[in-house]
Amino acid sequence: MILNYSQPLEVTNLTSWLDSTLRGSLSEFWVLLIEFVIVGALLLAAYAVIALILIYAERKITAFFQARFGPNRVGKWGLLQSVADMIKILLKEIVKINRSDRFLFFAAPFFMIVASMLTFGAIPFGKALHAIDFNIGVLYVTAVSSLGIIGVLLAGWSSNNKYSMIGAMRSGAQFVSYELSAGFALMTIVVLAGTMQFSTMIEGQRYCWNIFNGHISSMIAFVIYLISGHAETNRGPFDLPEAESELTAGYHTEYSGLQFGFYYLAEYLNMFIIASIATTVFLGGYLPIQVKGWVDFNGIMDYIPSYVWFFGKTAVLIFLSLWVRWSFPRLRIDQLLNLEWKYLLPINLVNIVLMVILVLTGLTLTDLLPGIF
Amino acid sequence: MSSLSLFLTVFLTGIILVVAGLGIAILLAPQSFNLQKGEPYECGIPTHGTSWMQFKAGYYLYAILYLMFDVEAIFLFPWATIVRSLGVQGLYSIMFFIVILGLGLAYAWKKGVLKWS
Amino acid sequence: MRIDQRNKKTFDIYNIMENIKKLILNTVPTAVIEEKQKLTVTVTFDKLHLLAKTLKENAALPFDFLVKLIGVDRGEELGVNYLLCSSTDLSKELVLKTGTTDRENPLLYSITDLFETAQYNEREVFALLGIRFINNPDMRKFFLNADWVGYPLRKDYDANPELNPLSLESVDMIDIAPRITENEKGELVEDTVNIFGEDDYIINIGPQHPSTHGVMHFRTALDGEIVKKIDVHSGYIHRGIEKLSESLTYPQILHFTDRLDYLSANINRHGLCMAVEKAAEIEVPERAQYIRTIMDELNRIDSHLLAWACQTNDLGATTAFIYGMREREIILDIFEKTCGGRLIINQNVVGGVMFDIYNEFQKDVKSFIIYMRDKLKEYDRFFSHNVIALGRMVTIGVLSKEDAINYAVTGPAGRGSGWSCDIRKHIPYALYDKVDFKEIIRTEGDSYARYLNRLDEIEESLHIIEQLIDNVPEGDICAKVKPIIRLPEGEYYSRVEACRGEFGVFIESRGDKFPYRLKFRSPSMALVSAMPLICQNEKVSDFIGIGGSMDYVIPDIDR
Amino acid sequence: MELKNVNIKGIPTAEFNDNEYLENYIKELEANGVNVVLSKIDELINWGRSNSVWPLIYATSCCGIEFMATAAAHHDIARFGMEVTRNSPRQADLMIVAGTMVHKMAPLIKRVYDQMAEPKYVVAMGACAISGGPFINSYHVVPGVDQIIPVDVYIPGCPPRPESLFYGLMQLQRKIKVEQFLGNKQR
Amino acid sequence: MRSIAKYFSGLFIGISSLLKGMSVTWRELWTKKVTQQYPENRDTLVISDRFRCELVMPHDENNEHACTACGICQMNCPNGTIVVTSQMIETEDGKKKKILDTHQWDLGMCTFCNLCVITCPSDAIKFENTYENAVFTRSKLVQKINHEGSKLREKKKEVKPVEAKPVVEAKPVVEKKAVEEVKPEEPKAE
Repeated sequence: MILNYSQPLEVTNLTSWLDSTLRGSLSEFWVLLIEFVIVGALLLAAYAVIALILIYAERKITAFFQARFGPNRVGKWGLLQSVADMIKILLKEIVKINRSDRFLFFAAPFFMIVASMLTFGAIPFGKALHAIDFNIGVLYVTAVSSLGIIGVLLAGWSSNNKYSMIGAMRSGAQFVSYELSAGFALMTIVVLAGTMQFSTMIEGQRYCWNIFNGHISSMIAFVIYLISGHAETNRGPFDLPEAESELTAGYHTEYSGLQFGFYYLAEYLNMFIIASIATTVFLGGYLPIQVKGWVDFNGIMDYIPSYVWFFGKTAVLIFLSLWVRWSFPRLRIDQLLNLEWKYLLPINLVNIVLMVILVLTGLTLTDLLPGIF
Repeated sequence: MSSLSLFLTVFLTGIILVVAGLGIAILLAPQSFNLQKGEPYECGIPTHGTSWMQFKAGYYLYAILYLMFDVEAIFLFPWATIVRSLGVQGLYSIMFFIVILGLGLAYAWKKGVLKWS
Repeated sequence: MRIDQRNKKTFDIYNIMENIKKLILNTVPTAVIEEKQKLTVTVTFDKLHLLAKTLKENAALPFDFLVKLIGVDRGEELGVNYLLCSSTDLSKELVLKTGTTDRENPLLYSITDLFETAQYNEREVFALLGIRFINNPDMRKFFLNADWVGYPLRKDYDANPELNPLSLESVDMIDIAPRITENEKGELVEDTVNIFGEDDYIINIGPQHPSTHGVMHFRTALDGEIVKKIDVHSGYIHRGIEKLSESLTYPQILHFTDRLDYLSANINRHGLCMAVEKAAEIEVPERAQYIRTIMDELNRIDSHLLAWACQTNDLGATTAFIYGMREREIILDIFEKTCGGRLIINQNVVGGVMFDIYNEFQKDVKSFIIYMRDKLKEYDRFFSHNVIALGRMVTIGVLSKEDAINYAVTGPAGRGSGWSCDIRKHIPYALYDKVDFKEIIRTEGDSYARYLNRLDEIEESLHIIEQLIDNVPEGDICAKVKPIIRLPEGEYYSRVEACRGEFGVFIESRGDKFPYRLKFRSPSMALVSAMPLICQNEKVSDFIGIGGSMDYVIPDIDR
Repeated sequence: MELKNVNIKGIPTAEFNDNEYLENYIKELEANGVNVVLSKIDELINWGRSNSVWPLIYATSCCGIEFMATAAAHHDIARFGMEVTRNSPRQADLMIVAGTMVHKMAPLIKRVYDQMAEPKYVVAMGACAISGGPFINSYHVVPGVDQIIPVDVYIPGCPPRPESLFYGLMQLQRKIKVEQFLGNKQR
Repeated sequence: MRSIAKYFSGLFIGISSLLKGMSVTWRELWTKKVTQQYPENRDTLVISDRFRCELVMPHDENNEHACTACGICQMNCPNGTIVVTSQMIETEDGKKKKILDTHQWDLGMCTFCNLCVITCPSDAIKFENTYENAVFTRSKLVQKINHEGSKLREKKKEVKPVEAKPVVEAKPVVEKKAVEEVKPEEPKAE
């Protein structure tokens, strides 16, 4: 409780106050219902706002990488650019495609959005800003995020368009590959942390983030996770299903208006999700930088709200992802599979064993230097 | 608040987002009709046949390998959570498992399965 | 010493050409040999194939490079001129002429089995003049739709728009090609071939596609990700420049050349100006030659930069694309200040150049050279050794030297296959015999060789400009030219090294101020004709990447 | 709504060409009686639409290269929020016809235009697209793309320099801004 | 063993090449941007004087131009962009004289090849670099470039031309005198 007062900007205060007031006047059922609605509304808002910010940020950062300015005519520094885009895309005609598989064509965006939303809900944005906290959190995230690929596959298949079809087939190849690496990389950290629940995992990193705790092994896992996560989002050098210069627009060639908008949205959200899972698992999530024994320093760090820490770390990873994306040419399908099966997967397998050895022989930093970490 | 009901909340939120968005779009967006609009886009040329033809996916062997490893991953996750408490015993028992799979991958590699054809 | 050598060389050429004459007369005793601007041999149509074959297989000096194939309506006769030259020495040229007087159903023998590059050229001649070629495996019209009425390049073509009304209706593509073959008994058989198999997975790449570099249409049969067969369709920007030119004066025609291959606008224009100047015997002032050469090389850098940018973009690296375009903008600025145009610069005119260089030209160009050298190093770090890029270029789309000659692939692509085919070295024009530069040749023949060739050629061009920029002499920028240029009767050829390879101009004049027949040899046509060969069994992504490395410009092909 | 309220950053309304066209357009709308509330919402929607015009480049020749220069760093079409070039007509708002249209191409451009999702606009870039340009007398050239599809803005030049293209695109933004969106299902 | 060494060296060379590429983009991130912001920089934007965007007929303060309505520009135009209409009037001293009625020029068709300007015997027309020409209606592009009520400048004024040559350093390629001589026999080129 004392901690809470020292952090006036945390939302924990707000939620506990809200909960107690509601419980004071309403029955259990209504309290839950209202709280669920609030959770849903907040998620929805966060989802949309984050996507808009990301779209703006990507366009701006891309521009800076490419020696230009990017959007700067709508609002100050072009800040409202993605709002304009949203209005436009919301009011664009949705074209009905002949000879497509109507049901799947319609359902594919649902998969895309729902999958990213479910993963999004499991992300701990800050203290008490955490909707779903399963005890099998890591496994859940791996499972649910892979649903998004089904959206891509279905979209490509149902459009009855050859570009889309090739795009879908490529996304299949990509899916069977990078799903594994991402899972194994997370598993390496599960070995280290000994839990799959995000909240426990974060608490365990209070003085030593996992990426430092497991040093070599963690670093390797971190890089592999970033690569394969990047690949899973169909972005950057891994945008084969979309492949603008080859397949015109890839799997979403036939999607127009908001249906396309959902793909556009989900692409950015997935990028955010990958970055935030990496933050949570490797970089201590929403925890501030803390050093054992430095009470004053820790106190100051605590003053910065937890969600600021979380978004800060995530932003760094997103920047990294953009940097990679705008530096490299696209991989070819066999290069993509080679990278996974000849490099990432074998390294990953060795890495897990290495991590187990580190953990069992007490070579992790927390075991080696318990006084400092 | 149980996890399951929260899960459902999030799930419904996703559905609502899509449904509401599409609803607004369908209600407000202008529409036009012409004969060519619904045809597949293929660089402006009428497409040849249907695209649902037999399609050679060159990566089916990868898919089989993927199945193998994905099943392994399911076994490994529970093990990974309690590896500390299992101790060296746990490492030995699962090493056997990993090594066999690793050998499988090495064999496939050697056989040239990991070469796109 | 030097003079002696030159004399010896001319003597050798004389000797060799005498031998060739003997060879021709031995093979076809009825051949008529004329000494015009080029050695011209006229034969009847049934002897042409034999003669071409003999010339190609002549071991001492094989005439194995079909530069261009020109269909001409000679009035009574519909004829074809073949400009052949030797791949070992491009300055040894020979024109074969043949024709048929049957205007209703003109038939000639195809030489596609000897020169692969002839296939598309013969189809073009069929579309524009109506001559069908026996033994050509695919006798569809190349530029025009199959139902086009009339043959535009014939002098009696009826241009009434009602015959060929504008149709907006999409029609399905028909993949059946008619052909005429001669069987063993010497009978002509007309039949059709199916281009694709029954259940091929056919996908259209182009015309409205981000990376076909314009409106090329590749009808591609896929086997999964692998390209099985490509069928090239063209004519989506066929503007009939050659027909239009027949009713325009020479200065007026000049503005078309800029719009052929708009990326080597200045060089194309240089080519046509040279042809006219040669025919009208106009001496170009020294200063104009300097300006022309410098502008040509700037144009080459501009084009290669764009080619580099587009190739990287085709491989998926958008940032590299933007960098390339950024450097290009400086050249465009120089163009703009000199000629008042960015892309279409209208600089060369018959007799010299239209605009003199501006005061700060030298300063601007020199600072650009320094800047560009620095950027070339950056490109090298950024893209040339990138492991992904290497995987997508090395050993991809290999074009052997024999194929390069057979398909007449010139320019950086031909030189990437180990074929020395730089016109600037073989038949120097303007100031290229006075400057020192290397012909960049690589033997690998893959996408990467073509890629590196372009970057190296930028460096060579910078080197050429460096030698010229400080020595631009004072004087006129344009010779005195009669306001109405009439070329004496005859056939005139000129060849220049454009950014994509050899650009050729053929003018047949009948003493009028309009050309009787004007034909451009487009380097891009040869590049595209080689695409089905080198893309076979490559993946779709590589097909796009190879297209980027070949760097064709479609309006150049379609004309 | 009045024309003087249609602002484009950087250029005063009075300095634009062809203001009469927009004035006539507004007059026509007012004659139909426009709801005040709806027109306010319309203004917001049109603000969004005009600032997020995603082009499909129907580039056939030289003008396409000039568009590429426009998209590159020195001119940067991204400043207008238009760098999101869509290669699929389903997702594009604007078709920039850059280059000559010939008979063989005419059915294709019509088809691609037909497949675009509403609301859609067409810009004719360069002399060839406007009128056939240098090749107007040719047997195979369509004299102007407006013979095939309706054109909203004509940008003359051969090819137009990037600033000219920007100017044309701003003209299009102005046109979008005065349009009535709600209650106008068929364009 | 060699294949294993190759495997690892390949891995490291690959990674280092990727990092090198990223270092280039990183440096570009901080370099000065080359973008010029067009509508905002309208006042400072310099377009080369020689840039050809619009054909104009310079008129002096008395609303006089130098066009003699000879029609050479129309003849030289490759695609018929220029249409010169003239009328015959009688001057005070009773001579018949051809004067310019309209000089119509189609901006939407012009290819800016500069032939009209360099062949004009009286320097009556020139290209200007005004690039803001986009319109909504096609017919607006067909312009009459001589002003309303303008007339031909008197000969004696021509000794000192009011207007400078369109392009300062550019020299006319075709001798103007020669053009005038051959003028009568020139048929219309189409």
